[in-house]
Amino acid sequence: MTEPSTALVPVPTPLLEVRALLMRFGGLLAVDGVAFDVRANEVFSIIGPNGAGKTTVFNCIGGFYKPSGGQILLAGENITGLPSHRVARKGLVRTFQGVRLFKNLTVLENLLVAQHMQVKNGLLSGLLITRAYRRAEQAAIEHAKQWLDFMGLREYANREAGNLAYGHQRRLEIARCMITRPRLLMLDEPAAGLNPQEKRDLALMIDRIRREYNIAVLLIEHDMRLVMDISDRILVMEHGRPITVDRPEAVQSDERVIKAYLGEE
Amino acid sequence: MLAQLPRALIAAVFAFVILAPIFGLKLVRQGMHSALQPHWNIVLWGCAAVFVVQLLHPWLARLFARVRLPSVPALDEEHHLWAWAAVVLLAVVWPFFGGRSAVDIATLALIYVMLGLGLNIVVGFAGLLDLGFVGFYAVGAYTYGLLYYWAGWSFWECLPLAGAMAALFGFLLGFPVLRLRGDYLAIVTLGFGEIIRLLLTNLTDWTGGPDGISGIPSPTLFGLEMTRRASSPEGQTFHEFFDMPFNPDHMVIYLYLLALALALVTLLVSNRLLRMPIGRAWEALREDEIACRSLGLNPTRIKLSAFTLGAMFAGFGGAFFAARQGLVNPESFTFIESALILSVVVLGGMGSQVGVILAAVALTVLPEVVREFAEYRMLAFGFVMVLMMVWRPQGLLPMKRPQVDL
Amino acid sequence: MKHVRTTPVLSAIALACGMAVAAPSLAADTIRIAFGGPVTGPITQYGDMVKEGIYTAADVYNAAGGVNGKKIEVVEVDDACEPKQAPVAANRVIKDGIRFVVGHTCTGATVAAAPIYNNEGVVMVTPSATGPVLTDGKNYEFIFRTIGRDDQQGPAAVKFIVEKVQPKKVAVLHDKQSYGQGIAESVRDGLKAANLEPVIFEGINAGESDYSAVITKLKAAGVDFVYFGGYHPELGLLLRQGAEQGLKARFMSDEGAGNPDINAIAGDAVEGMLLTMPADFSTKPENAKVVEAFQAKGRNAGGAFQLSAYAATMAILESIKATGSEDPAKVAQYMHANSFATPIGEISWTPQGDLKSFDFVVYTWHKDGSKTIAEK
Amino acid sequence: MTDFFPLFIQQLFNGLSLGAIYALIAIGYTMVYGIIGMINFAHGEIYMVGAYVGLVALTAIGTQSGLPIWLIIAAMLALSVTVTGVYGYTVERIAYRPLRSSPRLVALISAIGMSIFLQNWVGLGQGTRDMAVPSLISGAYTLQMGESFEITIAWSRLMIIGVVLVLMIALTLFIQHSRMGRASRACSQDLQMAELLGINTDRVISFTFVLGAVLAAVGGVLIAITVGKLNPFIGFIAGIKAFTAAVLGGIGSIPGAMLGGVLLGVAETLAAGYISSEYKDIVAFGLLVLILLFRPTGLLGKPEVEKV
Repeated sequence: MTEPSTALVPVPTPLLEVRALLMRFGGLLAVDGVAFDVRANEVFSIIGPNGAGKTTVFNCIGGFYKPSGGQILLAGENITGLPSHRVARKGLVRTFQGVRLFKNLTVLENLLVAQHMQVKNGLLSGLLITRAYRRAEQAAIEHAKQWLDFMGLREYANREAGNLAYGHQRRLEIARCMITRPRLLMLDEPAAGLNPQEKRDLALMIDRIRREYNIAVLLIEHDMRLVMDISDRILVMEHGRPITVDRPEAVQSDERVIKAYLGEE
Repeated sequence: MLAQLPRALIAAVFAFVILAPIFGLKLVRQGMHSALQPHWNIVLWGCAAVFVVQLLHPWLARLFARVRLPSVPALDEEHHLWAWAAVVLLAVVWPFFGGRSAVDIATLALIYVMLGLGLNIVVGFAGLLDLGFVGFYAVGAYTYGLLYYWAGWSFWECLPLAGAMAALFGFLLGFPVLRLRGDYLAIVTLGFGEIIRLLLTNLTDWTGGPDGISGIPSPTLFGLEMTRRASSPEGQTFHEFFDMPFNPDHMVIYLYLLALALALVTLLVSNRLLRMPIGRAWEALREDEIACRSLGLNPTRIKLSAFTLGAMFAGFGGAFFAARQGLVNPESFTFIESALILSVVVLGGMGSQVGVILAAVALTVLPEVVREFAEYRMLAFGFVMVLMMVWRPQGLLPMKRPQVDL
Repeated sequence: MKHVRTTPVLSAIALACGMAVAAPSLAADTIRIAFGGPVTGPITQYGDMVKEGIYTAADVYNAAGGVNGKKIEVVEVDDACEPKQAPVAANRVIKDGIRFVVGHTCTGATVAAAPIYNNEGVVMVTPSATGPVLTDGKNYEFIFRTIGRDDQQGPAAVKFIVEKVQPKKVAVLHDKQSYGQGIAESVRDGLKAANLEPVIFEGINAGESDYSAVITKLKAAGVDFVYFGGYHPELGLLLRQGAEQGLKARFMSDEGAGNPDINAIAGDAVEGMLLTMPADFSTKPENAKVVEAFQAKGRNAGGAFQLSAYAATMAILESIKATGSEDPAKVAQYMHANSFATPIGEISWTPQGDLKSFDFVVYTWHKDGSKTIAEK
Repeated sequence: MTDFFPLFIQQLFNGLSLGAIYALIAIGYTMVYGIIGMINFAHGEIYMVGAYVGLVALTAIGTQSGLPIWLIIAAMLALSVTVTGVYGYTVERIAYRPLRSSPRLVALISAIGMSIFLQNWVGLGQGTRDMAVPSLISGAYTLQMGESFEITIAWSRLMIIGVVLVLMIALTLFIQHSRMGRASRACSQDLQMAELLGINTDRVISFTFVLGAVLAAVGGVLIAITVGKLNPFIGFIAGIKAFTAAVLGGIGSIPGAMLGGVLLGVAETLAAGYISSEYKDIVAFGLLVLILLFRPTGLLGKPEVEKV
């Protein structure tokens, strides 16, 4: 296991800032006063027992829920309450707890749909199959091939996404996010349901993505080994409220975290 | 066998309760008062049939399960093109030999092919149930009618405009509506269809109200009118131009070929749409809207293109319908027309172009051929729609989706 | 390297359309007259009225040895009173080589079928379509009608209202359908000319069940006379709900409402209602023989369109007999040039095919279903 | 011209009696939608069947039979409720139960097919012409307000409002307190969960359809007696308007259906009274479109949060 680079990274302007996030469902206060930031090219994890509000924070950031209070800034730009497709276009994409692939489309087609914004989707050019249209289609397929090779899914390109092995489906979902050339990748429990070997590959893949495509990663994960292994910093949450934001080592030894969550390790 | 007996008995009683008041006791007018005319044989036959069917239910179910619908022969690429070429050639040559009224029925069938393919884009490709499709059909027809009535424009000048107006209506009506959930969307579009028809009826001084607009000229061939006498002194008729005796069949065949051309254009466009990025986006959206939104696709804008395209083809169909019939009035644009076009798409198989074409032809030609059963036509439509949804929701000829391969 | 793999199918657009419907054309030893109108659909009763007239005329002529030695044969062609089905029905008539049509029945379908017949040289005589839009500005040669036009029925009503009834406040309603609205508009214009401008002119939704709102509006306006253009179901409800709300106003309507069903719907409220109808020729002594022919087959001679359909068939057959040929052009020319003695009186046509004169008579309708010539 | 107030009262009363009928049918839509989230498009036709069976019963008894009026109406209601209840059960059993797990679109198309089928089924059996219903209750209670305008409250329309009020109260009590009422409320919260807890959901769903059909049948008989004209197509427009009422009140909530029905009846009648009856239907459809656009959950409906 290569030692993650822990050299002191100069404090760059934060890519994502979450200030006093509040989310209420009717009477239930799901998220209360969560605040943290994610710097460019950083791997930032959110951990906490079930029902701590982790996924709700994700959904607020991603624009699926309109937060009841607080602010979310992406590279300084306020994206609070922006609809999810506009947030995605600003380079902030996510995966889901249950893998949400287009099951009846082939693996290749899943990657083509993700490039809908880049491909020439004008009606006329498509109908007349202009040269520009063909070039854009071909470029999209080339780009997809790169990611299929990156994820080792090349041989399954023409197979329907629904028929892939679970591990491969996870990787396709991440590839589908990366193909949109994001700035921040949000992973919602990517390691769930993977065997130890697949978890190690996942850790390597996340690290490699971060370095080669210099994106930041925001992670929700229950697997402590993986979190401690690849995270630069960790936010711990309980009952919708933040307990601490710190480096993995500090979080492991923090009294409150142990009491609230880790219990006896 | 005996296990089924109680079930069969109950079913027979239910059948009696259902049949007796409606079929058993017929209300008839005798002078001032109405009386009941008993027709018990229908009721008894009905109950007996239900009893027998329920009794043999297990065998019938097994027998029925073994019925395999003839699967469609798969042809690869070149055969595919050859097949279409052969069909189109046949369709072009045929009217010169077919009887006049058969060609006329075929023209009506081709209108429904076009409308079916148009609605198929909305329902089949994008999964949006549009119950107000007849509203755009009416907009297309009235655009031609009104432009002729107020500005004297000919069919060829109005055709593109009819499509554009219908597409505009599709855009304006679609925009606020497309974020609604499936069944709400269906009911709102139904409301729009009815509102359009009611407005056409009430705005009498513009749209001619219930009389509508009549005397709409049929299309000309590069300015040559296909009528017995030219409508205006400087106009020229087709048969004078080619100095041959006036033969009314020319008009019928000309209309057929026009309808065929419009239907083919619709087919080619919708065929292309499936293979374009927009087609993939529709399919992805139908499968998982949330995943699409997380990848930056704007669902409303993507659905809107399907809605607007469908409306455009309805507009073209409407203009042609007005030209063929020479008359547009609100009577021909009721909800039942929407349900008819929907049953064409449903019967053929949502998303399957070939299925929709065959269903459109079947649903127009069959009632004409089997004239004596005309009164059972609508009853059969209703029954077929229920049967299809219960038995084969994917339709008679489900099309295998075109796949992009590496 | 992108090729698209689809599993197409050999579609059979042409084959399916190719199922040519080649009905055998009948031997030419009979004179065939087509009935165009609703055999199916929601308003078949109007189609039945026209058919009764045609079949009776055919029976009478066949009993007298047919015309020019040929028997008369009636062929029914269904259009379900839908404009969409009328062209298909018309083309079927032409394909079967039939050159004379009595029909079509509803205005919308008739307007859609007329140009096809005229273009094709088929004589069409409608006994029931009263919309002016059928013949205005069309200069057809082959299209006739043996019924008054909406704008002929309106003036008859106006004359009676202004001279005999002399109401203080009049309201004119219609059912927003081409027949009813046409007549209502001609009545409104007639009344306006006689400076008795209607206080209310409004359309109601046909097929609706609740008209209490418009009844209240009539009561509030203090209306004492209401003219309704449309068919009997709506008028029956207006009468019934009017009585229910104590609306003291006399009602008048067109012959479309002259249907015994109205008594069942409105009950006693129908007493004293006025109707403009073609003169009830069945009571005329010289029509006794014709009325017998109707009753022989259990048909009702006094209905709205029976006698006008009889007259239409008669005019065609008399013209064939007079010209000695079945050439539609000759027959049409003869019909334009002459007048015919028929059960609905002496009829002759204007160049565009409308009856030169068609007198409507005002009747009073009674709650026992009978009708008497109205005095006041 | 009469003064404004009595005219308004009369129009209000007209609207109330019309709205009461819409409410009766709307409850059928709301209950079915609440439990299986499906628009029972054929519900308007069930109402029409109820009206026809009522007329058949009335013709069988005959108006001159000397029986007291209320007994005749009771007999009509009894027969119509039974037959229409069977219709409701059978429609659900054939057209909807097999589609319970299929997409919403499929079930809706099946409902449209069933609606067209039922229209032509009755059309074939009883003919498509207008059938007249002799008026059983005549006479009205008159109230002199203002100098020339006399408000008339027809007994038949008063009967409608009375019967509908009684039914509404009975239904609300039934839903609150009976065992089946509790089961159907559980199902409308979460069908799967109810099944897990041992509720026979198929029986509850069938019961909901039958109850909806029964209420629609009462509406059908009442409209037949008051209005007096039937044809196989009256169900279509009445169905759409009742659905509008259900959505206006908040689909899924029974008090919502009652409120929505009355509001729609009054709105339509006032539009016809003060603008022109030509725009009566346009007001109804316009209202439907506006509600669905701006407040799909209706006045009393519970907002549906889309779970991601």
